[in-house]
Amino acid sequence: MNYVLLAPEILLTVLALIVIFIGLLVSDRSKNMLGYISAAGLVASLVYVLGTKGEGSFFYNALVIDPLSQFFKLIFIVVSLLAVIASIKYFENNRNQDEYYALILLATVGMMVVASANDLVSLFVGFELASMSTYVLAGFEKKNPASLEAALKYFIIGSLSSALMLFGMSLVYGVTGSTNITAIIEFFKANPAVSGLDVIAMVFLVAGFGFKMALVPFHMWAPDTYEGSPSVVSALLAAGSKKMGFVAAFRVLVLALVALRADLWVTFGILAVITMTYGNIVAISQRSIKRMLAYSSIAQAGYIALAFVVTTQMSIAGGILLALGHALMKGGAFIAVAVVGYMVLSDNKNAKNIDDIENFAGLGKRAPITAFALFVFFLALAGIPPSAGFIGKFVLFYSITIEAVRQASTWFLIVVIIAILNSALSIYYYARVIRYMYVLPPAGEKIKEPAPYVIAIVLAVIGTIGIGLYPQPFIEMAMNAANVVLGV
Amino acid sequence: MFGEISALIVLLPVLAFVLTLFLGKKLPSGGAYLPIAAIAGSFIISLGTFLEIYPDGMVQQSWPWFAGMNIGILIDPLAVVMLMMVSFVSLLIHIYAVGYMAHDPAKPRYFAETSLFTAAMLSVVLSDNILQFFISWELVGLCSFLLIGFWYHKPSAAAAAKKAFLVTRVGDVLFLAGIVLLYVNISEIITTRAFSIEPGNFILQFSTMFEAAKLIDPTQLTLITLLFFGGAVGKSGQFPLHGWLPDAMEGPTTVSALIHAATMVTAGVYLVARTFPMFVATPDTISPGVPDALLIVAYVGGFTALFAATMGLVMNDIKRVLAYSTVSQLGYMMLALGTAGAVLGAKAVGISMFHLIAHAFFKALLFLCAGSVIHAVGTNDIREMGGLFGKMKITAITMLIAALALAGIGFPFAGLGMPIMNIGTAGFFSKDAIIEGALEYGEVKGDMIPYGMAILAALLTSIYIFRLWFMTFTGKPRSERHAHESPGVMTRPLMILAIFALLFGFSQLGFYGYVEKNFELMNVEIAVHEGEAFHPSPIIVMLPVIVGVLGILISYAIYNRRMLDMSKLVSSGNPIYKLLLNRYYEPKLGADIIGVKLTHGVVAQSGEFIDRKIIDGLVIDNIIGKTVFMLGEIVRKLQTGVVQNYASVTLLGLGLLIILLKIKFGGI
Amino acid sequence: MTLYLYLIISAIIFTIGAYGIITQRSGIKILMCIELMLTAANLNLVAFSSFNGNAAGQVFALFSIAIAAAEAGIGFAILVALFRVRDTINLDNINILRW
Amino acid sequence: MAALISLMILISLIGAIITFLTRTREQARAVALLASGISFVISLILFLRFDSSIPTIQFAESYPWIVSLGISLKFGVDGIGMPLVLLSNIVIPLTVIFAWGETKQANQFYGLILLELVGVLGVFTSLDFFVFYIFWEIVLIPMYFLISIWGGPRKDYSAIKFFIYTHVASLVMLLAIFSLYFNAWQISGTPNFDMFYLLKNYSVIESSMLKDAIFLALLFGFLVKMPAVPFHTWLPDAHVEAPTAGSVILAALLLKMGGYGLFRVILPLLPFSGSPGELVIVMAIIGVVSILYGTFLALAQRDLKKMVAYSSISHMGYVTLGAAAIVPLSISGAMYQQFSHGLITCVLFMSCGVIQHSAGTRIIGDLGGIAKYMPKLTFLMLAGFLASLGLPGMSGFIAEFLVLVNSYFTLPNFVILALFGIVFTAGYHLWAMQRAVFGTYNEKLGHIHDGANYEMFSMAVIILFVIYFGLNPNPVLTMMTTNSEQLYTVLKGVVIP
Repeated sequence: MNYVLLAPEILLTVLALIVIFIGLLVSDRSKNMLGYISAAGLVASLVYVLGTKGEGSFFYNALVIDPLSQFFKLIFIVVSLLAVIASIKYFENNRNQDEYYALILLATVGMMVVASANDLVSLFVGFELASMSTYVLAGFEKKNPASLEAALKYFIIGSLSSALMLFGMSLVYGVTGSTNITAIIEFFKANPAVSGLDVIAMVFLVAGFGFKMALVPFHMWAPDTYEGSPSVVSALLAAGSKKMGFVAAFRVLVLALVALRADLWVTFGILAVITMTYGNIVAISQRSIKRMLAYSSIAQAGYIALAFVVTTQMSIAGGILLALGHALMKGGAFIAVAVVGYMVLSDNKNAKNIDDIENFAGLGKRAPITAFALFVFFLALAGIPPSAGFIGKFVLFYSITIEAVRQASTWFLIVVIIAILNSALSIYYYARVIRYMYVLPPAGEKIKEPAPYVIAIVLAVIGTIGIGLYPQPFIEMAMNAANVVLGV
Repeated sequence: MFGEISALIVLLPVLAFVLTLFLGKKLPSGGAYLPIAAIAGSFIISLGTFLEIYPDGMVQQSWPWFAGMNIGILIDPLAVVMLMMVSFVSLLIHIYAVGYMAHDPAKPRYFAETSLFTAAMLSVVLSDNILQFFISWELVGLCSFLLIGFWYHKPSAAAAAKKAFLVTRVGDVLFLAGIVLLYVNISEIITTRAFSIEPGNFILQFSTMFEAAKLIDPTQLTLITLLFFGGAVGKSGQFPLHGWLPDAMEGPTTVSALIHAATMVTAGVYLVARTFPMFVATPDTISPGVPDALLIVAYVGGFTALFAATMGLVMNDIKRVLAYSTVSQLGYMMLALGTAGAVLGAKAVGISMFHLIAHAFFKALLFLCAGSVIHAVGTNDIREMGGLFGKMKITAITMLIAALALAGIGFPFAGLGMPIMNIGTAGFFSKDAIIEGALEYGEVKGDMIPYGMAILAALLTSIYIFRLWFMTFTGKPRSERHAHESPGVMTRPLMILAIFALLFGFSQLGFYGYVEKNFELMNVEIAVHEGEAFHPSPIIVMLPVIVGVLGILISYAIYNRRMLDMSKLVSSGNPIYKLLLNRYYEPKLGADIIGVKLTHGVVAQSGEFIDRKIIDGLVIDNIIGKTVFMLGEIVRKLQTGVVQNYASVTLLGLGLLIILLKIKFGGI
Repeated sequence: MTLYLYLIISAIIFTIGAYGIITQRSGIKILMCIELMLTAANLNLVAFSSFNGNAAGQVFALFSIAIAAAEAGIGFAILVALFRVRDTINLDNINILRW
Repeated sequence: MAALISLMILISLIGAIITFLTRTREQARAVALLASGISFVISLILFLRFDSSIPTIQFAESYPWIVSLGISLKFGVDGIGMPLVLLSNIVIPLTVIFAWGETKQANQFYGLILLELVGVLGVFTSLDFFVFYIFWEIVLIPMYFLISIWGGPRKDYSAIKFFIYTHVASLVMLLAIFSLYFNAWQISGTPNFDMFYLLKNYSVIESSMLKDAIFLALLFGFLVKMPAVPFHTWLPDAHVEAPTAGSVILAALLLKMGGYGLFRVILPLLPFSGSPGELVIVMAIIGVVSILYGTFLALAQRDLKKMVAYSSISHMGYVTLGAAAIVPLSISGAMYQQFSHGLITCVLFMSCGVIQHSAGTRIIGDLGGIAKYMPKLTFLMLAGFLASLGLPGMSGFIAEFLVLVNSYFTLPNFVILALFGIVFTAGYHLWAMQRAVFGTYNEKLGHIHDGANYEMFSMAVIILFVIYFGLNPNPVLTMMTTNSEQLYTVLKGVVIP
C-alpha cells in the first residue's frame, strides 16, 4: 500500500495551505505569483496522474485508485488548471487571490477524493469539501450582488441536496450495515430482494448526485449560479464539479443498481430525455451567453445521463468520454466568455450584463482567437465532427442504438431519436452566437487578448480537437473505466 | 470519292458556323462568304455523291457512339435528293441574304445561325439512325428558335420564337417517346423473338428498325409510328400543332424562306417518308386494307391542307398568307404519303418527296419575292401595297411563276391519253400526282373524303395565292412609299428559283423511278395493296387544273376587277370571317388558356402555394419552429429566481421519483 | 420496532426541515431548517449504528456534524455578505437572476 | 504515386488554411486558385490513369486511425466516385475564378470554398463509413458561413434552416450506420467500419423490419441532400440567399453527395432489404414526383434564381428515377445526370449571379431585354438554359435519354409521366429567357454592363465541358457503366410489383 499513488491529492492539499501561508506574508502586489504557483502544482499532479499506472486502495479501502478515478482526476485537474490559468488574468491584483487559489485547489482535492472514494464517508467528505469551496468561489466577487445571489442559491440548494444525500446514505448504511461501497455491493449481491427501503435510499442518492449533475428536476440552481458567478468559477462548476456528480453516480448507483437488479432505466431514461430537451429548448430563448451555456450544460448532462439508461460498457464509456469532452468544451467556452467580459469592461468600465449576446457581435474581428475557440467549442458541443463532443456523442448514441437493435426495443429507439433531434436543435442557438461573432459588424475595435486567457483557451481547443482527431487512447481509457464501473 | 467525304456535307457548315460566330465581325459583310462557300461545298459534294451512286448505289458509314448507339451516314436516293435540294436552296437563300440583311448590324450572328441550321438540317437528312435524326432534328428546332427570335428586342419576335420552340417541343416529346418505345420493343424482341443485330449494325439504325418492324407487336408498332408522326405533326405544322408556323413569320423573310418553307418544316414529311416501311407495316384495324398509321396520316394531312387554306384566304400579312399556304402544302405531302401509300406503296414516297422538293423551290421563291417586296415597300400588309408591277418587274414575274406553280397550273396531255407529255409548272406535276393518288385511294378503298379535301384545298389555294399576287402587284398603289426593284444579288436567286419552279416538274417520272428504288436498295419490301387497274375519266383528270384556273379567275374578278364588293364579306360582323381572321382562336386557346392560365395560373401557382405555405410554412416553420420557441418561452418562466421554489421543485422531484419507484417495486 | 421509532422521529424532523425550506422567507431560518435535515440524517446514522452493532455510523455522524458546522459557517458568511450589498436577507427579493 | 487521393485532399486543406491566413484578397484568391488547380491536376492524373474496364476500387489507400473501433482512413475511387471527383475539381477552380472579384472578407471566402472542396472530395473518396460521415458533416459548416456571411436579406433563416435540416438527415443516417456497424461487429466479433464490409453484412440481418428501417434511414439521409420532394424545402431558401459561388457549389457538388449515396450505399443494399420491390416503387414515385413538382414550381417562380433552384430539384429527380429503375444503363444514366447537372447548373447560377450583380435584381418581371447590353452573358446563359432543358448535343440530353429509355423497361408508367415534364421544362426555361433577357429593354434598369471577363471565362469553360460531354460521353460513361453493370449483378433479383 504505497501512498505515492495519492501524491496528487497530497500535493494539492499541501499546496493549498502553502498558498494561504504565502498569502499571509507577501504584499497584495506580489500575490499575482500565487496563480503561477498553483498552476505549476496542478501541472505537476496532472503529469503524475497521467504518468502513474498502478492501482491500490487506502485507509481501510476508503479510497481506491483505479482507471475510473484516474480518468476523472484527469478531468478535474485539467479543468482546474484551465480555470487557474484564466484566473491569473481574471483576478489580477485582487487582494484575496490567496484564498481564491487555495479554494480552487481544495475544491480540486475534494473532487479528486470523490473520484476515488470507495466509502460513503469519504464520498460525503469529498463532496462537501468540493461543494463548500465552490460555494465561496461562486460568491467571490463580494461587491457584486449577482455573484452573491448565485452563491446563496447554490449554497441553499447544495446543502439541501447534501442533506438529502446524507439521509440516503444513512438509509443505505441502515440497510446494509456498512459504509464501504464494496461491502454494500457485496450485501446487495448477497440478498438482491428489493426491500423498498434500499430503493428509496437510492432515490435520495440520485437526488444528491443529481444536484451536482444538474439533472432535471435538481437543476434549478444551475442557470442562476453559472450566470451569476465569475466566469472562471462558472467554468470550474460547469466543467468540474458537475462531473463530480457523475463519477459518484457511476461509483455507487450503477454498481448498486446492477447488484439490486433493479433496472431504473425507465426512470433514468425519462430524467435524461426531459433534461436534454428542457436544456435545449430553454437555451434557445436566452440572450445571456453564460445562461445559455448553463442550459446547454444541463442538456449535456441529459446526454451523459443516457449512460445510465443502458448500463453497458459502451454506454458508460461514451458517457465518460462525453464528460471529458464537455469538461474541455464548457470550461473553454466559459473562459472565452470571460475574455468577452474583459473586452466589454475595457470598452466601458461599468457595463451591465456583459455577457449579453450583443457583445459578441463581430467578435471574429475584435478577438479572433477567442472567437475561433468559441466557434470550435460550440460546434463540438453541437456534436459536429471531428471533436471530443462528437466522439462522446458518437459512442453514447451508438451504445443506445445497438441496445435498441439488440433488444428490438422501440423505447430505446425513441430515446435515441429524441437525443438526436435535441442535438440538431442545439445547433440553432450555437449557430446564432457564431453568426453574431462572424457575420455581424464589430461593436468596437480589435483588442489584445490577454495571454493567460489565450493559453487557457488554446489548451482547451487543442484538447477538444485533439480528442476528436485521435480518440484512440481516450476511448481505451474510457473502456477500462467503464469496466471498473460495471465491476468487471 | 465523294461518298467517302460525305461527312463533310455536314462538317463544312459547322466549321463555317464556328468561324462566322467568332470572326464574323472582322470579315466583310459579316462573314457571309464563309457559310456560302461552305454550303456550296456541301452542295457540290451532295451532287457528286448523287452522280456517284446513281442509279442504284448507297453510301453507308457508321461509327459507334455511346451505350450501343451510333453516329452514321446513310445516303440513299431519298436522302440524296433531299440533300441536293436543301444545300441548293440554302445556298441561294444565303446569297440572297447578303443583300437582304445588308443593313442589319447583327449579320454575323445571322449567318452563323443559318449555317448551323443548314448543317443540322443536312445531318437530319443523311443520318442513318433515329437517335442522330432526333438530335439533329432538335438542333434544327433550336436554330429555328434562334432565327425566329433574331430580332429579340421585338417582344412579338421573342414570343413567337418561344411559341415555335414549345409547340414543336410537344411533337418532339412524342417523337422521343416513340424512340423510347421503339428501343424497348427492339430489345424485347431481341430477347423474346431471337431477333439479332449483326455486328456493324446498331439498335437504332433505320435498317435495324425496318427488320424489327416485322417482329414487333403490331399495336406497339402502330403506337410507335403514331408517336413518330406526332413529331412530324409538330415540325411540319400539321393540325393541331400548326399554330407556331404563321407566328414564326416574325423572323427575317430569308429565314422564313429557308426554314419555314423549304427545309425544316419538310423534315416532318421526311421523317414519315424515312420510316415509311414501319407505317406500311402497321395493322389495318380501322379500315380494311389501309394501315392505321397511314390512314391517320392521310386524314391529318388532308384536313390540314384544307384547314390552313381557309385561313390563308383572309390573312393580310403577305408572309402569313404564305405561311398558311406552306402548312396547307405540307398537308398535301402528308396526304400523299397516307393515301398513295395505302394503294401504291413505295411510289407514295416518290410522289410526296417530289411535291416536297417542287414546293421547296416555288415556296422559297414566293417568300423571297415577298421579301423583296417588303424590302421595297417596308410593310407586310398587302392592303398597303398594290400597283408594284411596273416598279419591280422581275419580282412580279418570278412571283407570278411561283404562284402558278403553287396553283398547279398546266395541261395533262398524257393524262388525257394524248401522245404528248404533260406541260406545266412544277406544282402541276407534283400536286396532280397527289390528287390522283388520293383519287385512286378513294376508288380502291371506297373513301373519297381525302380526295374531296384535296380538291377543295386546291381551289382555295389558287384563290388565296392570286389574291395575294393581284393585291400586291396590280391595281393602283395604296401607299405613297416609293418602291424600287431589289439589287441583283437578290433578284438573281429569284430568277434561278423561278426556272426551277417552271421546269423541275419535267423530271417527274425519272424522279419517281429513282426514289421508289430507295427501299428496295435497303431490301425492305413494301406490301402494296394494289387495287384493279385504274383509269379515271378525262374530266376527273382535268379537275385539279380546272379548279386551279377557276380560283385564279375568282380572285381576278374580286381583287383586280373588283366585280363584287368584299366589304360586306370581310366586315367584322361576319362570324366566319372573324373566325378565320382569328385563326379559329387557336392562339388564344393554345397560348393564353392552356399555356398561361391553366399551366402557369392554376397548376404551377397551386404547387407554389402548397410548397411555400403548407409544406414549408406550416410544417417546417410554424408547427416545428414556432412551437419550439413558444415552449422555450413558457418553460423558462419556471425559473422564477426565488430559491424556495427551487427547493420545492427539488423536493417535488424527489417525491415523484419515490412514488414512481414505489409503483414499480412496491415494498414497505 | 424501536428502530422504527427512531426512524419515524428522524423522518418527522426531516420533513419539518424540508417544509421549512419551502415556506420560510428569511435566509437564517432556511439555514436552520437545513441543519434540521442534517440532524435527522445524523439521528438515522446513530440509530442504525447502534442497531447494526458497528461504529461506522457514529463515525459518519461525527464527520457529518463537523461538516454541518462548516456549512453553517459558510452559509452565514454568504448571508452577511449579501446583507451588506442588498440590505436584506429576505429570499423573496433576491431574484435578480432568473429566466 | 499511391497516395494521390489523400495528397489531393491534403493539398486543398492546406490551401484552405493558407488562404485563411492571407492578408490581401489578391493573395487569397491566388492561393485558392493555385491549390484548387493543383488538386484539379491531380484529379486529372487520376482520371487518366483510371482503368474504366474494371468495377473495383482503384488508387486505394488505407491508414489505421481509431483501432479500438476499427476505424481507418480508407480512400479510393471507382466508376461511381471518379467522375464526381473530377467534377468537384472542375467546378471549384472555376468558381474561384468566377468569384475573382470578391472583396468582402476575401480570405475567408476563398478559404471556405476550398474547405468545401475538401469536404466533397472526402465524401466521394472515403471508403470508411465513419470517415465518410465526418466529411459528410464537415461540408455543412463552410456552406453555412458562405450563406450567412455573404448571403442575401433572409440569410440567417436560410442558413440555419439548411444547417439543421440537413444535419437531422445525416444524424438519422448515422443511426443506420450504427446498426450496420453493430451488425457486422456481432458477426465477425471485431469492430470494423469499412464501408463495403458493412454493406456486405447487411444481408445477414434477420428481422426484415430492422432491414427496412436501416434502409429507409439511409435513404432519408440521402434524399434530403439530393433533395427529393418532399424533403426539399431547405433548398430554394438556401439558394435564393446564398452568394453565387455558394449556390454553384451547393447545387453542383453538395446535391451530388445525395445521389452518390444512392449508388454507393442504397443500391447495394436494395436487394437484401426486407421488401425490395416496394422500396423501388417508393423511390420511383419520389423521383417522378420530384421531376414534375420541380418543373411546375419552377414555372411558378418570379425569382430567376429560385426558378433555377427548383429546376435542380426536377433534374435530380432523374437521378432517383434512374437509380430506382435498376437497369444497368438507367443507373449509368442517373450517374451521368449527376455529372452533367453538376456542370450545367453552374452556368445557370452563374448567370443569375451576373444578372443580379449587374442589373441589381433577379426578379424576372423587373428585368427584360438585357440581352441588348449583355450579349456575352446572353449567349452563355442561353447555352446553359438550352443544356438544362435537355437539348441534344449537350450532356444533359444524354443523361435524360439514357434514364428515360432504360427506365421504361421496368417503370414504363413513371417514364411516361416524366416525359410530360419535358415540355414544361422547356417551357419555363424559354419563358424566363423571353421575359428576362429578350424583348424590349426595361429602361428602369438604367445602364447595365456585361459580365466581367473572368466570369464569362469560367462560364464559357463549363459550357465547353457541357458540349464536349454531350458529344462524347464515353470517357465518363464507360466507367459508370462498368460499375452500374456490376451493381446490376446484385440487383438482378429484385422484382418490381
